[in-house]
Amino acid sequence: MDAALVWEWIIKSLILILFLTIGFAYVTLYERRWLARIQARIGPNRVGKFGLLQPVSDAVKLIFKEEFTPASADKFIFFISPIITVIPALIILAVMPWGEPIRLFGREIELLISDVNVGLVYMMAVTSISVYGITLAGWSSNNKYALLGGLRATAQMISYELALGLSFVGPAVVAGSLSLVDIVRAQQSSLWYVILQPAAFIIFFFASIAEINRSPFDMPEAEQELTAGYHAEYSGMKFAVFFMAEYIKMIAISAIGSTLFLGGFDGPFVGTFPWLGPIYLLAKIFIWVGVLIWVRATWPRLRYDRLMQLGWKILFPLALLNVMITAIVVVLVN
Amino acid sequence: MELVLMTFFPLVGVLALVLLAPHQKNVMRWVALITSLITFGLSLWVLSQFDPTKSTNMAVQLPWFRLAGVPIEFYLGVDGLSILMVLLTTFLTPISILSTWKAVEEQVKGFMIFFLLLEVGMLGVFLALDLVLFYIFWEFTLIPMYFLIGIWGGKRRIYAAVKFFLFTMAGSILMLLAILYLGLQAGTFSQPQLIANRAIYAGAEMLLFLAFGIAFAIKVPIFPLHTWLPDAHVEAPTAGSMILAGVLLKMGAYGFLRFNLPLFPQASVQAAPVMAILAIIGIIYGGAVAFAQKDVKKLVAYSSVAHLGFVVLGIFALNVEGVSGAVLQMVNHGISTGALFLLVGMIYERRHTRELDAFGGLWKIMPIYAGISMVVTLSSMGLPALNGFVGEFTILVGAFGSKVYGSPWFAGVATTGVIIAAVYLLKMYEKIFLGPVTHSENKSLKDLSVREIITLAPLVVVIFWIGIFPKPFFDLINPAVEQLVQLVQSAAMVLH
Amino acid sequence: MPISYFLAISAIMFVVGILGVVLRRNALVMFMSLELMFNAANLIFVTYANYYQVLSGQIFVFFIMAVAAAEVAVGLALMVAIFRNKHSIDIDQMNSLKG
Amino acid sequence: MSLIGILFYAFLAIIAVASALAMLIDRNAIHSALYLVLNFATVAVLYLALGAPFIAFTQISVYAGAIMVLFLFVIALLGAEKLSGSEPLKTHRPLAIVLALVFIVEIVLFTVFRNQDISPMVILTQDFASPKNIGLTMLTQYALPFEVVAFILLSAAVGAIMLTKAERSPAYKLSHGEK
Amino acid sequence: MTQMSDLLTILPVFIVVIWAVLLLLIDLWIPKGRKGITALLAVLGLATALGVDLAIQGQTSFAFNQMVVLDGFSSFLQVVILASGITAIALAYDYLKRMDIEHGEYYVLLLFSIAGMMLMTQAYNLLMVFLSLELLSIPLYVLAGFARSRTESEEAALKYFMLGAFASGFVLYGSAMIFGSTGAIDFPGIVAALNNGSANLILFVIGAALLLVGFGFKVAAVPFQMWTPDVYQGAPSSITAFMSVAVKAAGFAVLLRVFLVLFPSLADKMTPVLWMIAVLTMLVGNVVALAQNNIKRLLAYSSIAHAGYILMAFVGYGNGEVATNSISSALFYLVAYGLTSFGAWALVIAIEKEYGKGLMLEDLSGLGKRYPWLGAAMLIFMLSFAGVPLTMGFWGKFYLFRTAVQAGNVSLALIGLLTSLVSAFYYLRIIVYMFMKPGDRELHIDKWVSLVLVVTALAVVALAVFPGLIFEWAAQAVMLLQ
Repeated sequence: MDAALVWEWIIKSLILILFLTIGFAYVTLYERRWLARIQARIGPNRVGKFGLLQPVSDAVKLIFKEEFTPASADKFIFFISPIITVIPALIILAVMPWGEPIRLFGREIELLISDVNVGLVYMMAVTSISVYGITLAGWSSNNKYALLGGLRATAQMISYELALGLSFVGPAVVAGSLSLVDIVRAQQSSLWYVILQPAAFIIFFFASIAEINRSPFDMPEAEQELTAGYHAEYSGMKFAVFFMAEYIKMIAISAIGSTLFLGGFDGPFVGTFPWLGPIYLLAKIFIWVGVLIWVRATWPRLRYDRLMQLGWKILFPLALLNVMITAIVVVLVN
Repeated sequence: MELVLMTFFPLVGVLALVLLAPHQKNVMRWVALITSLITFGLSLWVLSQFDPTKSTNMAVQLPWFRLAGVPIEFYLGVDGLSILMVLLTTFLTPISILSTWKAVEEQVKGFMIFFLLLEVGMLGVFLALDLVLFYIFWEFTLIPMYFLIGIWGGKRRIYAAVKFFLFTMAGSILMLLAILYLGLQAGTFSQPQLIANRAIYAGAEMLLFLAFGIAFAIKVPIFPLHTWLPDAHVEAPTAGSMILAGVLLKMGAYGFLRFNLPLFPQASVQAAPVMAILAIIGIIYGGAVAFAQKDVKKLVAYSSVAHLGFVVLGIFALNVEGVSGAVLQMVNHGISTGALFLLVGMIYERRHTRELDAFGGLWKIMPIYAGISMVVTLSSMGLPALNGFVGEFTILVGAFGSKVYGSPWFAGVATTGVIIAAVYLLKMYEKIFLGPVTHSENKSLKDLSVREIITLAPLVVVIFWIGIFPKPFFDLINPAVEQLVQLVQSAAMVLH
Repeated sequence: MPISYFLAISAIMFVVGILGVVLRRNALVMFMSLELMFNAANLIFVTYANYYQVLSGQIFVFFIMAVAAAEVAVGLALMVAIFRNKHSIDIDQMNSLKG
Repeated sequence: MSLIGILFYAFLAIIAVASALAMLIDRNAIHSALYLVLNFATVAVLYLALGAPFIAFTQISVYAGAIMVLFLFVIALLGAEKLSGSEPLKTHRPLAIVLALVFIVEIVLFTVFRNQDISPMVILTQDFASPKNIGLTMLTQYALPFEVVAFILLSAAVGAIMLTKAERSPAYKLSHGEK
Repeated sequence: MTQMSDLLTILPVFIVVIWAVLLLLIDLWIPKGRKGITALLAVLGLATALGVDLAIQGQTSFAFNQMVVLDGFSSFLQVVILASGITAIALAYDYLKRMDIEHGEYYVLLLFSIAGMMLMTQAYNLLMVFLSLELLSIPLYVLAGFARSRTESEEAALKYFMLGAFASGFVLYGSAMIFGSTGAIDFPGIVAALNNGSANLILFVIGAALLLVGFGFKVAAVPFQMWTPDVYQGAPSSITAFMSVAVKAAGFAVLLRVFLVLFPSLADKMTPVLWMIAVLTMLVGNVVALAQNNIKRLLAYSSIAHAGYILMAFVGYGNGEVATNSISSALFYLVAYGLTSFGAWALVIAIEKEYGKGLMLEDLSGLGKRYPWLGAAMLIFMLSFAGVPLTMGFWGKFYLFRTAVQAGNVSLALIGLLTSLVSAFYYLRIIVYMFMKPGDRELHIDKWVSLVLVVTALAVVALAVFPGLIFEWAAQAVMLLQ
């Protein structure tokens, strides 16, 4: 195997992970500032310019906090649960293209880690295993609130995974490929799929929020009912890791959504100036995350049975219908 | 078509019985009686058209269906071997039904239905010339008899019924296997055709002989396969015992004649001495055990074992005297033993016991009963001028001159059986009828009613008829027997 | 790697699955062992799909997965239902059926 | 094959076998489930090596992501992980183990040593098991099985709902006029 | 591409599945307590399929790229299966109401299961074999546990599920081995690979053995029978009746086809194994049945024993001359057994008081006297089971034993005959209780159950008088086997 290629992979992976971890830190700031703005407050602005060092101070605080493990917890699983939670979030973006290939150091470098022809299936697989961390965290804490939170999360994520997966199918069918690179290219040559696949877009939007347990679908950690749900017993760095996972997932779904429906790195002049690609994508992610925060600020939490009804009785049939119609239209057009 | 009509006519009665309401008990009895009488009439009609010189009379051969290319036929026919059996069946059935007039009060409908079904089965067994058809009728007789014993029988009726069923079925298992083998080898199940194609399965003759033989031996029964018989006889209701002894046991002996001898002549010749020894053991053993019995019915039952030993001895003498004597003795035994069971049943109805010790001196109280009993007992003993003598004498003559036995000792030893029979039967007669009246309950017993006399009368008539003038019977039997014996002997000669 | 490498792994998995069904008494673990058996079969299919370079093996696996999911749905539903009645899913305690 | 490659495959084999055995032995049902997930993941890697990426990711998605999560869910829901504290070793069990060992040895012998299939696995083109190829095959040649699977899933769904649907309380039935 | 002719090949199956889906929807509008309508509609669907099946008798075709085949064999068995389905619904009609487990889904699931069985008779590809096996099994797991509030029912379902899935595992591994040895999963491909010698025979034999084990579970052959009594006892009787006939029919269908199409070359290896299995199955089923006092368990063991008899037909499958007779005797026996079995189970349903209660042998006491027609029917069924003449059961055994003798397995036929003698004993026990022991139980026999009793009893006798009809049909079915 080509050693340079291996090095290239390692460097790209490191960059992606660094991006996601730093991005996580600043998304928290972004969220707090944005929420404050919506709620007519100011938000954190004391640590550093515009509060830019606030995440650092949060991190320092969490690192130095005492970690507490419940006596009757399943120690090992309690320990690895946060890790299991964060890893899928970190690796899911491995198949996502950031831009056109660029030339650097005399090499053609693709702006993604791997272009597998089953990219979307890979994403589905990674999404589906992300539920483990939460379930196990809830179970291993040996705390009934945690357990209930974990179970709720499991049920919710499994339920919405169906709609989420089916919402992937629409763009894939239109593009005729499961590779994200191909999907972006297909959007370049036609319209963005937010226009061609509006139903899939909407389904993806809601299902993805539910999938990452964010408000208004944050049942698993509903403070009022479950005193923080599955991470009730977690503190210190372990808690921080859960937290990190949640925010990285926000970035990840924004990135996936942007790629599938908003043309990915596509944008004006991207053909002429390839370096515009990543910038466009970052901008889209930034906006998408902003919308997610906005949704959190404005919509109240759903009741649990309503949440299930929405998933099973509205989104799931709708997604099926969308797939069917899309398939028929594609066959007719071709 | 006469045969078909006769065989299945009782079904008309069954149908009529089914439609009757449960409380019309007397109507049921009459329906059953009339049906069986008409069947008897039909059998006489068959007799009138019967020509003893033909090997099969009035044959009905209809294609039924083909199984994997081999035809299974609805093939009925009557010859000298079977005509008497048919007549015996149709003759005994109305008598049996008449005997139940008072004895069966519960579930009369079921009883009569099973009885008529039994008649169909028995007639079918004697007439069938297709092996599969024969097997079907053979097995079919089990079911009504099973119920007759099991529902209307004595205290241990369930045990006896199940034992009867399983013993007979166990025997027929090997027969079925042999039938399957024959059908496969020869491509036909018809008995005459199989005889013609004997060469095909000649190699397996002995095994096939055994397979058929065990089934028939159980039914006859030949010692040591007789253990079901006392149980079944004792527990069965009177009519059941009568038919069992009178007809069902003959099915075994008839099976030997119809299938074992003509189909497997060489094996028959080879097995004859063994069969004769078993038969003689049966004669002596049956007699000895009968002597030891305290229960009259058991005594009669064991006497059957002895009597049928004579029949088997006659069959395997493989000469004309022996075989025709055996056929006649089958009829004799049917009539005499049937009558004996009937008599036992009549006394049982009155006293509800069959212990020998419970009786004594009945001669004075029930003269008619005692008189008829005397005739029947003597006939069973084989007194000259009564039917038993003719049969047993012919058999002994046959056995004496039999080439296959090769020794007069067989006949000699068997003759002691006649003496033993005289001993236990006379002992029985003495204990019941002679001497003083020892039990006060017996003093008030009533003599036979008119119905009972009518029931017994035909039997007594036949006892005398055969005893005094057996020629018409031998005329019916002999041509067929001669044919059979010739066939066996020639085959045996060829193969020797 | 030689094909037999995969076959050996698959065979061991299959046998461990059988053992799980035979030895364990917890119905859920037995069920998991069944899944292991299914997976062992899948591995053979994929291995030989590679060996013969025919796609049918992989297709078969795909269908097996769908069926496995259906079986799991029914099986787990059964276990939940039985747990409601008995508060146990120990196979050895399922003894209300006796002759 | 390079040393690294052999080590890599040996590593996978050890994990696959060890996790299967651990699943069998561990008394805690949750742990068993997790070992099984590990096993499935390992098998998925083997699929990747065998040129079946689509199957590999479906494996993760269906087995790890759906089936095993349901298992975890049910175990946690029922609290069934430690129900059978001691599983007594009955007389037939040692026998079963012995038989199984014999079977393993047999199969391993057959497959590894006596088998002519010691040919190496083929490196397939990406096109061979591409989603497009699989999809085309599945919906043309295997259209009927595809439909049958649909009915299997439907009946399973109906059945699962039937089995777990809560029986309505008598009071509810009364107030809703149900008998 | 799919064409009309493809559809025609699986038209009966198609009708049943589509009808099942429609019925699932229609059932939503049928008020609770009147689910009898669903039952009638289900029968309507099955009857339509049956009509189509009878109409296409004698046709042969392949469809869906040789996934499925239509031949005399499959249409014969489909008729058996559909008739079983209709009978099962007739038996369930009143029973479900009485046991308070009446839901429309019962009939829907039954239809799905029937569709699976029908497909199984047509499968011509290992994939189809596996899928149809699952389509038939999964609804049955649920149906076995349909009486949800009953621990017995749930336990039965769980046991059935466990063993069923275990069996599927074997089938699957076997299929994988066969794929491994030949590189094909379609029957023609496998046969071609075997014929041109490219197949790995060791793997193939292992695969064949595993398949045999898997299907052995399904048809409850010894030593894979342990689930049967528990499941038969615990499941709702209406489902047990269905399982005892239709599952066996489907299981033997696929076993026969797989053996005859794929494994003729393994005959010398398979025959001793099959011989052993058949003997064990007959022995264990009949001997253990002797000790049973619960009718459902007794019939369960008896069904095991009858599986043994049918397996007897397999023993000579490798012998070309005998093969056709083996199949048609197995088919005939299935019909005979099916009719008899349904009759017997109808009686069980009639006497079942509460769920699983009143099913001991003592509970039969006096029934023959009190209900003579019922008694007569039961007598016919028991005699037919025991193989006494003038019942279908006799001809079934007659033909089977004939086949065994023809194949040179006289010992096997002898064991079969001896075990049927043993079986006569416990069948007679039932008769003894019904007719020869006192008792006065009230039964409530609803009209559908009595209809089933009458029809099956008449058929068992009438077809015994004219067995040529079924013999010829079975023989014809085999002639058209692909």
